[in-house]
Amino acid sequence: MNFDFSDDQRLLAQEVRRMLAETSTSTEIRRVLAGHATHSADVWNNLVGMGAAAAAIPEQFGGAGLGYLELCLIAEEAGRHLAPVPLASSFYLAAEALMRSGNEEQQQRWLPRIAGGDVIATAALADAEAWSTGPAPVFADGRLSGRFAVVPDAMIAGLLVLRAGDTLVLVDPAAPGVARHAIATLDPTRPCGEVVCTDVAAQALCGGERGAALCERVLNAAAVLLAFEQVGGATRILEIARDYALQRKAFGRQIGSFQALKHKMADVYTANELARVHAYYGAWALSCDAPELPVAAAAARVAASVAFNRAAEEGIEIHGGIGYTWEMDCHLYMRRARYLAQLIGSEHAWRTRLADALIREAA
Amino acid sequence: MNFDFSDDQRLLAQEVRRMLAETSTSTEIRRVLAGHATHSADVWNNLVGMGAAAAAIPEQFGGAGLGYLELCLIAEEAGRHLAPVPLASSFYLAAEALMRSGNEEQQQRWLPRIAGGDVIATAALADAEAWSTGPAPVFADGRLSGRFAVVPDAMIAGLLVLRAGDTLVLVDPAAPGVARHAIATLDPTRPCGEVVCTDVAAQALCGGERGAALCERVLNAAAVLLAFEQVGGATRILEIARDYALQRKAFGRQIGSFQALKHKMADVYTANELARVHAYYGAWALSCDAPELPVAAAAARVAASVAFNRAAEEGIEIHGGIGYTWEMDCHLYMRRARYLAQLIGSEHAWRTRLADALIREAA
Amino acid sequence: MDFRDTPEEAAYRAEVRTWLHANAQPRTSDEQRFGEGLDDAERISAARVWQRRKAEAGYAAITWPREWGGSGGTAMQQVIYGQEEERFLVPRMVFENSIGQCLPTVAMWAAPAVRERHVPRGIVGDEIWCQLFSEPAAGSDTGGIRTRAERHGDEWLINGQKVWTSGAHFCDYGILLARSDWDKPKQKGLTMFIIDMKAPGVEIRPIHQMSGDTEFNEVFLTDVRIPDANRLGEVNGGWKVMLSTLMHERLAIGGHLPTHLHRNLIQVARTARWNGRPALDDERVKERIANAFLSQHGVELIIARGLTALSQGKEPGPEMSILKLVAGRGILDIAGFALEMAGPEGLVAHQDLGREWSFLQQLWLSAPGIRLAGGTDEILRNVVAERVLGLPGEIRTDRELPFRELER
Amino acid sequence: MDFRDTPEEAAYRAEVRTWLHANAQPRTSDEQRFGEGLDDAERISAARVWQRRKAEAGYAAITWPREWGGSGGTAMQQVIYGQEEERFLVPRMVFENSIGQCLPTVAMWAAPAVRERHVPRGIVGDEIWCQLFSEPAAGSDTGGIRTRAERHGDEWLINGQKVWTSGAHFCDYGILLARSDWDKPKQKGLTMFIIDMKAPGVEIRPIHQMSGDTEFNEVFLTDVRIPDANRLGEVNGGWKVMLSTLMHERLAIGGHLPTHLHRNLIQVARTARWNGRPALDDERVKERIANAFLSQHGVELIIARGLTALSQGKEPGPEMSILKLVAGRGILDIAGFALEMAGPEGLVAHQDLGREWSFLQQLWLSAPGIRLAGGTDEILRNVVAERVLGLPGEIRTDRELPFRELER
Repeated sequence: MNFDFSDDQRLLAQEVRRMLAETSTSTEIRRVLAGHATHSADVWNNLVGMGAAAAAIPEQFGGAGLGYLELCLIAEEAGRHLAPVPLASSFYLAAEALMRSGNEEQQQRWLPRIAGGDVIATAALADAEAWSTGPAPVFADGRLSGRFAVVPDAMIAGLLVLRAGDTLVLVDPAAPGVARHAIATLDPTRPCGEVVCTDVAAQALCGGERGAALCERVLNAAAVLLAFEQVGGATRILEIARDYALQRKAFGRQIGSFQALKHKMADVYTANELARVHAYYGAWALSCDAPELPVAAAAARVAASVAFNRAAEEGIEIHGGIGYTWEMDCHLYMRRARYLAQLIGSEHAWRTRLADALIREAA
Repeated sequence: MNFDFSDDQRLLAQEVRRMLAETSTSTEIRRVLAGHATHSADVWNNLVGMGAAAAAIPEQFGGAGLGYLELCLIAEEAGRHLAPVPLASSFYLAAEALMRSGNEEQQQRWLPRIAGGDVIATAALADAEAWSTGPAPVFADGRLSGRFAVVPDAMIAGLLVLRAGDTLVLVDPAAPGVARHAIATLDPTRPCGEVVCTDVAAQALCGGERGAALCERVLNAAAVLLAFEQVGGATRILEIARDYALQRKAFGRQIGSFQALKHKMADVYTANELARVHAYYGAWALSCDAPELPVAAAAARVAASVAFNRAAEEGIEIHGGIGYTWEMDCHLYMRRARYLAQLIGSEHAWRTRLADALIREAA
Repeated sequence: MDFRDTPEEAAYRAEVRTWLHANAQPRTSDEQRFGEGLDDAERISAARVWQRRKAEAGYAAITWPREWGGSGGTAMQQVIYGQEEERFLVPRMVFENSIGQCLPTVAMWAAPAVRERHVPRGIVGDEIWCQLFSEPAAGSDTGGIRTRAERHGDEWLINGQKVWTSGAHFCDYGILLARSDWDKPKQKGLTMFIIDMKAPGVEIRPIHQMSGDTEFNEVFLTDVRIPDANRLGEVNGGWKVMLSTLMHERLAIGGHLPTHLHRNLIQVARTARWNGRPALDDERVKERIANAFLSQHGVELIIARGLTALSQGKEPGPEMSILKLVAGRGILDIAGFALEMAGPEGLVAHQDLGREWSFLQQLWLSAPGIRLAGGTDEILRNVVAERVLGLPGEIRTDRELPFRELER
Repeated sequence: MDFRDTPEEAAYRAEVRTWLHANAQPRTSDEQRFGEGLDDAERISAARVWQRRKAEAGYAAITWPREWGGSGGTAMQQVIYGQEEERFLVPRMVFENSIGQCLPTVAMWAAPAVRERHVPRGIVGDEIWCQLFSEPAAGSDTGGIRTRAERHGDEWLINGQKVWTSGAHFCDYGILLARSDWDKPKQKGLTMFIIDMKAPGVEIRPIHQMSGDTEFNEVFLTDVRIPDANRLGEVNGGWKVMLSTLMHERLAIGGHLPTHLHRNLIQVARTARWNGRPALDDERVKERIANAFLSQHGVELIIARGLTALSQGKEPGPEMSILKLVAGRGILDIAGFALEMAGPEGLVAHQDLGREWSFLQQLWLSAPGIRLAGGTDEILRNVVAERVLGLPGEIRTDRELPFRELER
C-alpha cells in the first residue's frame, strides 16, 4: 500500500506550481475573461515547453513519457491556478482518444504535433443521449453530420475529435461542411464554440464494437484528470477564503473565529478531501489500467464536482459582499467549478454511471 | 387572507395540551414502550371524552362536529406529547374512509362507535405498489385475500379498513380467515400488527371508479393530520434540546452559546417552520375541500417528515452522549418521527405524488 | 383560516385590476421584464411617470397614514396591489427603497418642515431615495461604520465611503449613517442624516457584480456638507433610527423572490430526454421539482404568515428571518440543478434554449448575492437562534469600548 | 502509487491467511457476526482464548515494539491482519481498548515493574482493559473531570463517577483520569492512574443505549484505593498522558465502519418493486447507492492515506478527523433511506426481510451514537478548523482559572 505520489512526482508538480503562480495570474486570466485572448499563450507555452502537458504521451510520440500520475498532479496545479489554457481539450481528451484508439498512422501524424503544442486539438465526447433536445450526430460511410453544441476551445482547434453514437471520429475543422462559431458560456475564461458538421469527411478512430469501450475509456481518463483540476481549484478557493477570514474583522474579532465560519470551512475541507482521495484512487486506477477504473473515475468525477461547486459557492459566502464583486476572483472559481463539472457530462450522469457499475459488480 | 387558526381553535388546543401534559407523560409512554400496554387508556379516554378525537366527525354520527382545523391542532398536540394512542388509526384513517365513502348504513353502524371510543378502528391504505416484495391483496365477489404487513393498532382494532388495489373494504377482525399477529417495529410506543386475510368476507366501502379517488382523498387527509403530529413532535424536541443547551455547560459556557449549536437549532427551526406552513396550508385545503388538496397534502407530508426526522436526529446530537441513552426521551422522538414518516408511505412516495401533481398542473 | 380574499379584499383586488388594465400592459410570460431595450435614463424616467400615475390613483404608498400622504390602507391591500402589479409590464424596484424604507424614516424622524419638503415629492416620483449604511469595514457589523460626521456650527462635514448603495447613481437623496463621536462605544456614536446625492463631494461608482449587474454602487464622500436641519433623530442617536429603517426593510423583503421556479424546472425538462428517457420521467428530476416547490411555496406561505400577523395588527417577528434562508439556498440548489441537467449545454449563456434557461442562469449567478444581501445566512441564523429560540448572544468584546480604541 | 500489496505485504497476507484458515472459520456473509447465541461470559471467554492464540502466533500486538512483547511489525501489517481477520468468525473488539490504547499508555508511562506486571498479561488475554475518562460533566470537555483523587501517603483515594466506559463489566483493569488538584486550572490538576476494576468501591452499571445495546457503562467510584505505584506519569500531569492515549485511539478509529453499505442497499432494492418498477431502475435509488459508495469507499481511502503516512514513518494528522464526519452522516443518511424505501414495511424490526434489513435497522439506531462517540461532529469540525485550517480557537474563559472557581 502506497496511496501517495512519489517525491519526484511532487517535485514536478512544485515546478509547475511555481511557473503557474508567476504566469497564470488573475490579470492574465482576466485577459481571457474580457475576451482579449482565447487562452494564455504564456501559460500554454510553458506547460508545453516544460513537457508537463504531454507528461502522459509516450516519448516515441514526442511526449515526456512520464505517465498519468504526473499528469494528474499537473492537472491539480492547473485547476489550482485556473490556468486559462486548452489542457483538457488537447491532452485529457483529444490526445487520449488518439493514444487509445488511433492507428499508427493517425498517432504518428497528430500526437507529436499535439505534444509539441503545434496543434491544439479538442473533443466533444459527452453522450448525446444524456441530455438531448435535438437529433444525435450521425457518422456513416466516412461522412459526419450533426451539431456539437459545446466544444471547448473549438475556435482555436486544429483538430476535432467528435462523437457520433459510440464512434469517435477525427475531423479537420478547416474541412468543407464544418461551421464553427464562438459561444458565450458561464465561464468565459475557457472559451467554447459550437460546431456544426454537414456531410463532412471524417476519419474513424476506431469502429464497431471497440468504439463504445473506447469512448468509455477516454471519458474515464478525462474524468480523473478533470477531478484533479477540480480538487486543485477547490483547495485553492478554500485557502483564499481561509486567509480572508483570518484577516477580516467584524464585531471586534477575526471572522474566522466565528464557529459558523470555522465549521463551514471544515465542511468544505471535508468535501474537498473526500474528492481528493477519490481522485487519487482514480489516478491509481488510470495509471495501471485497473479494472476498477470505471468505478474509480465516476466516483472521482462526482465527488470532485460536488466539492468544487460547493467550495466556490461558500468561498463567496465567506467573503461576504465583496466576494460577489467582479473584481474579486471568487466568481472565477465559481464559474470554473461549473465549467469543469459539466464539460463531459454532469455529476448526475456520472452518478448514474457509478451506480450502474456498482450494481453490475454486486450482481 | 387569514392564514392562522382562530382563538377558539387555539383555546381547544390549549385544553388538549394541558390534558396531554398531565397524562401523556414519559412514564405513561414508557409503559407502552415496555410492552405493558397496547396504548394509554387514560390519554385515549380523555381525548375521546373531551370530544377532541372526534372533532371532525359530524354530530349526527356522535362526533363533535367541529371540523378539520380543530382536528389538525389536536393532532399537533398529540404529536407534541407523543400520545401513545390509536388516534391516527381510528380517526385520521378509518373514520375518514367511512365518512368519505361509506353508505348511510355503514356510517350509522360504525362512526358513532368510533367517535365514542367503543370501537378502535384501523386501516392499511398505503399503495401496495409503492414498495412491494410480494403479491398485492385481491378483493373480488365480496371476498378479500392478501397480506397487510404493517397495520397500526391491528391487535386492538374492532374494525379494519383495508386496501386492495383501489378499493377500500371493511373487514371484521374476528371474521373467519383473518389472522393477526403483533409485530415489533422501530417505534414500540405505537404497536402494529400483521394481518393476513384468506378468503375473508369483506364489505366494499365503495367500488369501481370512485375507489381510486376515495383512496387518494383519505390518504391526503391523513397526510395533513399526520403532518400536524410531526410538526408538534418536531417543535417539542427542539424545545427540549434548546432547554438542555441552555442548562448544560462545557468549556465554561452554556453549550447553547456555541454558534455551531445555535445555527444547528436555527436550521432545525427553519425546517420545522417550513413544515408548519405547509401543514397549515394543508389544513386549509382539507377544511374547505379545495382543489389544491393533493398538492398541499403531499407538500405537508414531505416537509413534515423531513423536519421531524431531522429535528429528532439533531435533538440527540445536541444532547451529546446522554441523548443516546434509553432513559432520555430523545430516542422516543426519533422513533416516533420514523413511524409517522413511513406509516402511509414514505416521503419519497409522497414527493413523487407531489411532483406528478405539479407537472400535471403545469401542463 | 381562509386563503381566499375576504369580500373587502376581493373588492380591492378588482378595483386594482381594473385600474392596472386601464393603465398598463399585462406581461405575457413569467420571465418578461419591464424595460428590456431601454437604457438606464429611460427606465428611471418611465419609473417616475409610473410612480406619479400610481400616486394619483392612491397606489403609491398604500399603507402609509394619510397624514404622510399615503392611502391609509392595510398591509393586505399593499400585498394585493403587488400581486396584481406583478402581472403587468411596469417599472418596479426603482422606488422600493424610497417608499419602503427611506421616506418612512424621514417621516418618523425629520423635523416637520423637512418632512413636508420631501415626503410628498417622494410619493409622486419627483425624488428618488437610497440608503447609505454599509461600508467596506461595516457589512454584517453595521456598528463598524467609519464615515466621519463632524459638526461645524449648523452644518456637518461628511468624509468617508459607503458601499452597496442600491441605485445611488439615479437617486436624488439618501439617508446616511455616519460616526459623529469616536469616543463613544461603536453603536452609540452614530448619527443619521439626509444627504443630497447631487451635492458637491459625492462621487458614485458602480459596483460590478459577478452576475454582470451593477445595481449597487460605491459612494465616496469628500467634505460633503449637510445642514443640521437634515439630521434625523438625535445626535449620536443614529442606531435607533437605523433600527426603525431596518424594521421597514424586513417587512418589504421576500416580495421579489421568484414564485415559479418549479415551473421553470418543469419547462426545461419537458422538451428534453435524459439518459434515453423523457427527462420528466426521471425520479431525480421529479424529486428536485418537488423540492423546488417546497422551498418556493414555503416562502410564499411564510410571507402569508407575516401578512396575517400584520393584518391582526401585530408586527411580524424575527421568525421572518427564515424567509431568506429558505429562499437563498433553494435558489442556488434549484438553478444549479437545472444547469446540471443539461450537462455541457447547461454552460451556454444567453442561449437559444429560451427564456427559462436565461432566467435560471441569471438566477444561478445571483444566488450567491441573494444569500448575502440584507444579512448573510450566518447573521440570519444568529437572529433566529437568539431572538426566536432565546439562545445566548455571541461573546462580544467590542460593545463597550470607545470606538477609536477598537483594534481595526 | 500502488494499492496492491508490495511483495512483502503479499507474503505477510498469505501467511496471515494461512494461519487464519488453520485456526478459524470464514464468515459466510457480510452480516454474520461472531458470538450469536453466546452469552456475555461465553463471548469474553472465547475472546480470551482467541487473544492467546493470536499472541502465540505473533498477531496480538503486531505493531508494538518487541521490548513490549509485540511483534515489531508495521502498521500496514496490522491493517493486513485486520482485513483478513474480518473475513473470519472470530471475537473482535473485546481487546481493542486494551491493545489499542490502554496498554500502550501503560507501557509508555508506568514504572518498569508495573509495566512488566501488566503488559505481557494483556497481550495473551489474561487481563482486559478499559478507559475511564468521560464523566457526566466532562464529555466533549474532558477537562471538566470532577472525579476526585486524594493522596494519602502511598495511596490515592478515588471518589466520583465515570460514564461511557466501554466493556467495564468484563474488564480487569482500567486507566483512570481524576482531579488531583482543584486549585490548578482545569487541565493542569489531573492525574492518570491504573485502576483495578475488581477493587472494593468500584460499582458498574450498564448504560442502556437507544439501540438496545449495552456496550457502555457507568462506573461509580467510592473510596477506591490506588497505590501510588499505579500512577501513570506525573502528579497533575494527566492531561499529557491522556493526549498520548487519544493519539493511539485516533489511529485505531475508523477500522470498524461498515464497508459494504452500498451493497446492502443494492441487495434490499434488488428484489423489490418501487412505484411499479424494479426499485433498482429508480434514479433516486441509484443516486443513493452512488452516494453510499462515495462515503464508504471515501472512508476506506482516507484510512489508506493515514496508513500511507504511517508507513512513511509519519503520524496521521488531525485531518483524519474527517473520517468520522463522513462516516457518521453517511450511515444515518444511507440507513435512513433504506428504511424509507420500504414505506410502512421499513418500520418492522428484526423481520423476515432478511439480515440486510436487520443490519440496516441496527445501523440506523446506532448512527446517532456513532456521531457522538469519540468526539461529536461539532468537536471534530473544530479540530479540522483549528488544527488543519489554522483558524482561531474558541474564545475560552475557563482555561486559566482554578478549577474550583469555575462556575458549574
